Amino acid sequence: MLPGTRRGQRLDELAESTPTTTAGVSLAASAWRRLRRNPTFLLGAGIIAAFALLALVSPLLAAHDPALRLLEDQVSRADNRIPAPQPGFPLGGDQYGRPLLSRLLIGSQQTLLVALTATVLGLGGGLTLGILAGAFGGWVDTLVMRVVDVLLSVPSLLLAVSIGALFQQQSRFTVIIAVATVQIPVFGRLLRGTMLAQRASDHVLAARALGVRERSVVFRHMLPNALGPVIVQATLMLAVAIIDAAALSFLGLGSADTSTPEWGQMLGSAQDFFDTHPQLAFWPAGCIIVVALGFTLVGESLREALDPKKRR
Amino acid sequence: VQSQRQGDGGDTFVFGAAGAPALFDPFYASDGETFRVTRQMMEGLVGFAPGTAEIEPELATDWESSEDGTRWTFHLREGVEFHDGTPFDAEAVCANFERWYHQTGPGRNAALSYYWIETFGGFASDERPSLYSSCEAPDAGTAVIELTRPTSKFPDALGLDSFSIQSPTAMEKYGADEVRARGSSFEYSEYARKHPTGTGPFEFASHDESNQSVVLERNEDYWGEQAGVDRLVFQVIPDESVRKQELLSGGIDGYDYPNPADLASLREQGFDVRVRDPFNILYMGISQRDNPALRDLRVRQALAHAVDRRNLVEANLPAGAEVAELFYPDSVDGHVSDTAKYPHDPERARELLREAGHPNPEIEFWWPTQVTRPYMPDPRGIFNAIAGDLREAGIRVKPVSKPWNGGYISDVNQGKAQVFLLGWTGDYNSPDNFIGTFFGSTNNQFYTEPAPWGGELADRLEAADREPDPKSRERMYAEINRDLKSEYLPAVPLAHSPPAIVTSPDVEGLVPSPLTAERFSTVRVEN
Amino acid sequence: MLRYTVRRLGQLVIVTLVLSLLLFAWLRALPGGPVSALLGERATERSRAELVEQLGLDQPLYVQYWRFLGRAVTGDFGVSTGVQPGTPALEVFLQRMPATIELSVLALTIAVLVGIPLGYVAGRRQGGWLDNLSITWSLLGVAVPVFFLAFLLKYVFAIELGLLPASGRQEAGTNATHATGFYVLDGLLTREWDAAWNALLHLLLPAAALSTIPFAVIFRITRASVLDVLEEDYVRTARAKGLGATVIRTRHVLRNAMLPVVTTVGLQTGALLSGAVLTEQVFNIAGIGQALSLGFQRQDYAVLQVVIMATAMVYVLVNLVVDLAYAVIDPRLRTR
Amino acid sequence: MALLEVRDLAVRFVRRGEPTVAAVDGVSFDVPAGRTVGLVGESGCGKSVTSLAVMGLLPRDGTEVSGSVVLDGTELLGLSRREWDRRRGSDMSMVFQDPLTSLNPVVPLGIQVSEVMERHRGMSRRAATREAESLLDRVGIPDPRRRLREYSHQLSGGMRQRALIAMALACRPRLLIADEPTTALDVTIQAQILSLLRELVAETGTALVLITHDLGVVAGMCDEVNVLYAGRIVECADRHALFAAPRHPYTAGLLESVPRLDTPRGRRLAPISGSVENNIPWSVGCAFSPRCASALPVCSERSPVVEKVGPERLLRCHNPLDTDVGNTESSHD
Amino acid sequence: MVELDEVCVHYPIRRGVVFDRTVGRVYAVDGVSLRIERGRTYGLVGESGCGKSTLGKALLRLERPTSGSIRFDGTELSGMSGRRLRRMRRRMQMVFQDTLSSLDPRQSVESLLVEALRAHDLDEGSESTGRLLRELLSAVGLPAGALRGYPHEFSGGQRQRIGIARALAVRPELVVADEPVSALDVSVQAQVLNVLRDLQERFGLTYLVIAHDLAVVRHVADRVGVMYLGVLVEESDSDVLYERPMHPYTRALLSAVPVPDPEVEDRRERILLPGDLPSPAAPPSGCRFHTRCPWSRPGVCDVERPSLRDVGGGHLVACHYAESIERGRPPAESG
Ligand SMILES: Nc1ncnc2c1ncn2[C@@H]1O[C@H](COP(=O)(O)OP(=O)(O)OP(=O)(O)O)[C@@H](O)[C@H]1O
Ligand SMILES: Nc1ncnc2c1ncn2[C@@H]1O[C@H](COP(=O)(O)OP(=O)(O)OP(=O)(O)O)[C@@H](O)[C@H]1O
Ligand SMILES: [Mg+2]
Ligand SMILES: [Mg+2]
Repeated sequence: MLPGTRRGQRLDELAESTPTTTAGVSLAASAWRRLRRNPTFLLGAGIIAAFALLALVSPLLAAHDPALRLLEDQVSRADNRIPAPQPGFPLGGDQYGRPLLSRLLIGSQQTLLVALTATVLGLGGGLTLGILAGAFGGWVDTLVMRVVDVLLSVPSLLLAVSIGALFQQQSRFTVIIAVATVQIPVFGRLLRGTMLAQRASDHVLAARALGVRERSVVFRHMLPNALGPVIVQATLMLAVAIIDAAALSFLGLGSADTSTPEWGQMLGSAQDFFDTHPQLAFWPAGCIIVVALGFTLVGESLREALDPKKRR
Repeated sequence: VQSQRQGDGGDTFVFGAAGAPALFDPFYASDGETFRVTRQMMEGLVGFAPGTAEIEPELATDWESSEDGTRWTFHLREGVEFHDGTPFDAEAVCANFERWYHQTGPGRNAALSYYWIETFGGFASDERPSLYSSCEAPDAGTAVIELTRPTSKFPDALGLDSFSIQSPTAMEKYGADEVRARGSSFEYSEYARKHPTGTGPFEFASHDESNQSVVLERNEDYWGEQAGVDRLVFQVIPDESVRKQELLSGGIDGYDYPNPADLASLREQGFDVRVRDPFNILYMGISQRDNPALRDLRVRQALAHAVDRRNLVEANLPAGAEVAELFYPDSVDGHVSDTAKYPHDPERARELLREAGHPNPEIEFWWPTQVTRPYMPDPRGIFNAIAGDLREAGIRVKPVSKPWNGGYISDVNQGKAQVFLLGWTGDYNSPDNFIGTFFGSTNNQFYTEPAPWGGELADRLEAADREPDPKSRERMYAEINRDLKSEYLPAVPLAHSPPAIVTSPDVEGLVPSPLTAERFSTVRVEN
Repeated sequence: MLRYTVRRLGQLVIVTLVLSLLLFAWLRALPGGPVSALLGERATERSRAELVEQLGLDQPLYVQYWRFLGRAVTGDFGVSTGVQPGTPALEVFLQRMPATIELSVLALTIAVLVGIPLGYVAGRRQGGWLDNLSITWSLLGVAVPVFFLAFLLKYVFAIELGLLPASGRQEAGTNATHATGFYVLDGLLTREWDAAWNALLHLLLPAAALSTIPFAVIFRITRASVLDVLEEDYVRTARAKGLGATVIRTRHVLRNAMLPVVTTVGLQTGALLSGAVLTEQVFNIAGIGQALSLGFQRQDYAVLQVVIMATAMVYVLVNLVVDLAYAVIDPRLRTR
Repeated sequence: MALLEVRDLAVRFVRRGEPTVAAVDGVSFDVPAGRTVGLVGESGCGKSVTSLAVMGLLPRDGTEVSGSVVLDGTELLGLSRREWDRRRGSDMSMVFQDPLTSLNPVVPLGIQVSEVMERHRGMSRRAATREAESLLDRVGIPDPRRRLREYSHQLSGGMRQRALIAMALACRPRLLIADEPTTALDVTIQAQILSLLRELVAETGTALVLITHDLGVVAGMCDEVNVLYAGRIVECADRHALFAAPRHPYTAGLLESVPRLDTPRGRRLAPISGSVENNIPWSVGCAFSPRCASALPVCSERSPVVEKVGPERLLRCHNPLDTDVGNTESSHD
Repeated sequence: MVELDEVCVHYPIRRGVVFDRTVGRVYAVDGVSLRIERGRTYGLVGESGCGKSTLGKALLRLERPTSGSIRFDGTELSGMSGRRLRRMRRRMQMVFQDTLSSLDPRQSVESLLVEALRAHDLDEGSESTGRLLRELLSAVGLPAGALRGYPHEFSGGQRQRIGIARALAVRPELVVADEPVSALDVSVQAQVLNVLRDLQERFGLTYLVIAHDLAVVRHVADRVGVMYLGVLVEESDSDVLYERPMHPYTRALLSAVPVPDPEVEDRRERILLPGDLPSPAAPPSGCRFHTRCPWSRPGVCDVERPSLRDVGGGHLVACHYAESIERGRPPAESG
């Protein structure tokens, strides 16, 4: 068994441990009942909501164009001068004299965009693989899962870096693709697990016995019920995506275009100033940590809430 | 074991190197990290005077050339021995020249014998003509080198580290020429990896690849002044900020190429930041290949007017950087100051563009990622600044970025980049080493082939190089420089940035070299 | 058991082959390549063409792959062009592997030594302050980018406080014997105590940074698994038998709760290798992680190929060992 | 005095943010030495909770236990954890429903059996192992020496349940509680296990509390039967009396609902209407009244109390069935 | 109406290095032949894992039989697939054991039922469909308001009624009920059994009822088959079988079922079978039952697999010594 298979099995267990079949709406309802009072969830959800809101309204909040080197005259390579906080620029500027606060604000949008797009792509790819494998089983399943296992047996960051390195031009797009590629096998394997569980479940058998068309068995009965753990995982993956994107930037594989800021990239390019101007790194890093924490909190509490063992 | 930074074992100087030395045979090397190490162990016939790019006697005490500049006689220093005890004499010198000339197989590849090919051209029985003809040893103290034509490079080029004189016995014993192509690269000889043998103030002691460090020890039998420290350690630290942190935390005594952003704070904390005289050039290259608009001189002039070089130097380059008017610094021959100037003038730039019929030309502007260079410490910052300037002049800039080794270099070298950022650090004091390399051929970064002036420029450069008389040669180069700025303008020179070298306050005697060719034998470490 | 092991090893061979093929194709698809890496910025068209021919890079891909395979079976994986130019790639890997192993083992040890007891206690005292505190810690461990944490640790402990060395594996210029390449071990074997101590000090910060992710995972799996096991019927049976607290804790709870943890520890190898890429970069440790990131930056095909393949094999092997260990502690798997 | 006396046992689950569940609500019964007492009732009526309360195995957090449980003159509720541990496994022991999950999967069977004896009888590992072997032999496990080294997954369901019984009997307890010991097993295996229990009880004189939802099992095993409904005992009688003439409508309804092998087939069953969801709280009235065919208005207004009706019979009902009603019903046709 | 002939369902056990190979089989159903008459109820009993459910699914072609033929009303089902099979499905339906998991938790009762109609184009305008649904619900004894509810909002008995309504929505002729009441409380069990019986009378349904509870099967079935390890060991009309069981396994089974009557219990003779059910992946040779049979004869029972033979009046037994056992005499040495 490959470690990929092992990792895969863990995902399978995860898939099994959340039997939406017997739970379904009631599970969702009771989960929601417990979530509403769970401080962990509330904190996480609060963070995410604030972050999402910020991302939405940031163009209004940002006082300056983040690409403009408004404070360029205060920048000096020779004296290692970087604009300090000043009226109109509460956090000062970055190493090119661009307004730090505006960059952080607009950065929230871009960060969310990268994480979300990557996760959606990963989810999409994973869904496709998972549906193929889970819905048809048999050799399709075997084939798809072997590919997934090989992908899972390469350490994730390595895979992301490898994919990122494939592109001639580094852009936000390549970061998204690299991060998404890492997620595809995870989602694929997970969804396959839940789909297979659904396939064996009585209500799917019942639909089939009724003579419902195979297509609608898969899409109306199996898929909706199989999505629960996948959605939980997706929440956690958003955190991972944000951090992975930052790691790629750190390794020099981030987007080369810095005119539209993104936190991971801001953190990556602040490396050189860590000793002398730590604020350049602290602000984006702090944002990343808080938001990643938010997604992790929500994901973990969702997972816990959906765990049937915790259900009374 | 002795953890012997200080104390009874004597003094050790630990230097943070940015990269692992590829090998210790300088002939096959072309990178600074390798030369930095071999330079401490080996010497050439001529050397560079500390702190300058001027040559001075080294293993040869003096030399003269024939009238036509093809026959060079070197009088060798007496009583010098290689580290293995082999005596240094004319035989040894000729053995080295013959070894270089008679390279076979992979040894002829530019990936290995870069400087030979650059300086001397071809090898024995090669279709490429070679500058080298023969070497004779009329007596032990005299070596005579015969060239096929005169060249401006001689004898300065012999100061290049690649042409260090190495022990013929050791080279033979450890098979110095046994390089093999293996897979996608070369495997070096045992000599190059473990037994480099020269005449310099330090001897090779060990190379610990797992700890990424090279240790040299003082050559107690050195002919000149003994080295100031017992041991010289090169610790490889690829990451620039890690080098700085190591210096701050006392792990190393000095390092090269500090981030310009750190200079001020390093100085404040009491470290010795030594800024070298600039011996490099950053230019904005222009390719004649793909974009027809760029074939128009007025468009190129507009580019030159558009860039605010003053501001670029101040905001993006380290202290001591200067705006460049020519393609090489003023310490090099043939420098003139009365060339066409292109002051920052967006208005004029727009006017020129209009005149040329390209009021808003679209131009691909290439810049590299994953790299810093002494002449280009922050490519992104430089790109951003220039791109802004160009946009201001109405040029539609289409940015293209590639990793330095991931396509940038290869594409630029094939002339694919319309406008690009690149530069050059000089090897020795000769205009040919700069503009000869840039424009001496028509099929290169600038792809001057289709330009009516491309061939002419190349021919003029070759003629100047061949001119044996220094006076008229200097005149020829001055002319070329003037025309380069006014008529050809194949690129826009931007700036000369002085690379700095930092040491802890305990380090004394380090003389920074414009060629970044410091000798550490003068260094002393205070405890 | 033996058959199982043999079968798994058979799989390993197949995986390695498939991976080598994929890698070969993928590396050749990367922009740049060894030619640029070897010739640098001063390349000319002519030297480029010569080099391509000399290295056989003009041959069709399958010919190149076939040649590569032929050499690979003799242990020749080509020569590094960027990481440690001129050194055979396999040698580069072997030289650097001990550093990464040392680092990962220490990190994993920290994670296990802290994660398991903490997870156990937190699970037994679910909802207590220790539980909440350690959950918070583990969540933060996941949310903080490893390299940022590494920076912070280095900045605080090495640069500001000067307590620990900032980078490297051993003080530069230390004159220590390196027999195995594991510096701490070397120091112990040769009785060069100060060298071992020095190497260990160098490891502390990077290992601490690297351990956060495995710690978080191990802690949470332990905790969840203890919670699960506590609710198991057989624990109730044990209590119904009136057994003492110690027996219940060790024999009935802990032994079962450890099962999922063991698998997790194997899977953490992957996370450790991922993390090592970042940590080694920050702390300048000449290990596999650094070789990888340098390899990517400098387009070092040969090294990338060996390192990625070997990494995957190590990953597979570690998990094989873990699975075998698992079978030893879980009798349900033993009979398979 | 009976060996075990349970008086007014009540168990409430109190969880923050969730309604309090009164799982067991004033249950009282006696178990004399050497006798078998059954607790029957449908799923969720509080059988297991009762038995766990008697064994002191309910989770400490979130449960409130009140009433009294007296074993051989000692009040058990309120004992320290230590003393509980000393009694459990030696004076009183328990067999659980699911033999697969009730055995530790990673500890060899031998150790799981012998550890009880090591603990309570102070035997050495060796002596305990020898004793374990003979115990396994006695509960009918073939080749016990080999089985001692095996793990639960290597045994079949019946074998596992035998092993659990062996553990429970290892220290010759005076009280054995069996919570649905055969529900997870097939009929043929169930027969094996029940006959084993019957034999052991006869041999050792252990008092047995048998918990089940299967009226048939009770009929064959118990001396006295307690019928639970929604956490309270609604009827308690000698088994002959109970099955011959159930007085509580619920008991009668249960008997009428099950198809039986010994009655003519094809007869329409007479089920109890509704399900437990229709219950009302005992505090208001009779929890069963909404489903009861013979409910009176008073049933949903006042909670019935336990009354002693006739010899050996306790009943909690406002409107019990006549003695012969049950008889006529079942001897109809 | 339904005829099974030598139906086998074998599940492959797969394992492999890269791609899985079949390394063994689970003989879940291994050569079962039976007939179900129209309008009657066939009961299938047996212990856990003996292949009852598998047989039921195979009959509905929810499981592909490994071999053998399945004829429904003269149409061969075993090779059928795709559209034709879907069409056939309208005529035969299934009721499941687990009332919660067999209903899609995300669908309301209404959409569950409508989906059944849609699948066979029986959905004719909202009005007639609405009427149809209300009729269905009242037939199974649920209020019309139940349409808007979701499965988890109902009790177990009500959910089972929903399951039955769904099966009946397409007006099937045959209903396979797999353990329809075993998950229910006894008090509710009776309600559902009554509903099943009423519906049979009303719609003239044919039932295959699968259960492990012999009393339940006896109550509902006209004809009963007893399965052991994938094969039928005895089949007969219900009355006959329970009166006069001939196969040793059936006898043991019957003697093991507890009866809620102390008088009966005290008097009963019990046949205790030794040992456990063997694994269907490695069934015993010869007579499947010989490992546990108190009357087994070495040399015969462990070698020769007894076929199902008629011992008179449509009473089929697969035992070499059925008659002598019935007469209470152990089989003679020679057989
Ligand atoms: N730990 C608990 N927390 C909250 N409620 C509980 C807990 N344990 C049991 N209950 C509730 O107490 C009631 C009685 O449960 P109990 O397990 O005693 O039923 P039972 O009669 O054993 O049923 P079954 O036949 O299903 O085993 C049920 O309604 C159940 O939901
Ligand atoms: N999909 C499957 N793959 C492999 N084996 C299976 C599969 N389904 C059932 N089996 C096996 O086939 C045998 C018969 O299973 P089946 O479900 O038909 O038994 P059953 O008589 O219905 O038992 P139960 O009373 O427990 O429902 C069992 O041993 C089971 O483990
Ligand atoms: Mg219970
Ligand atoms: Mg079944």
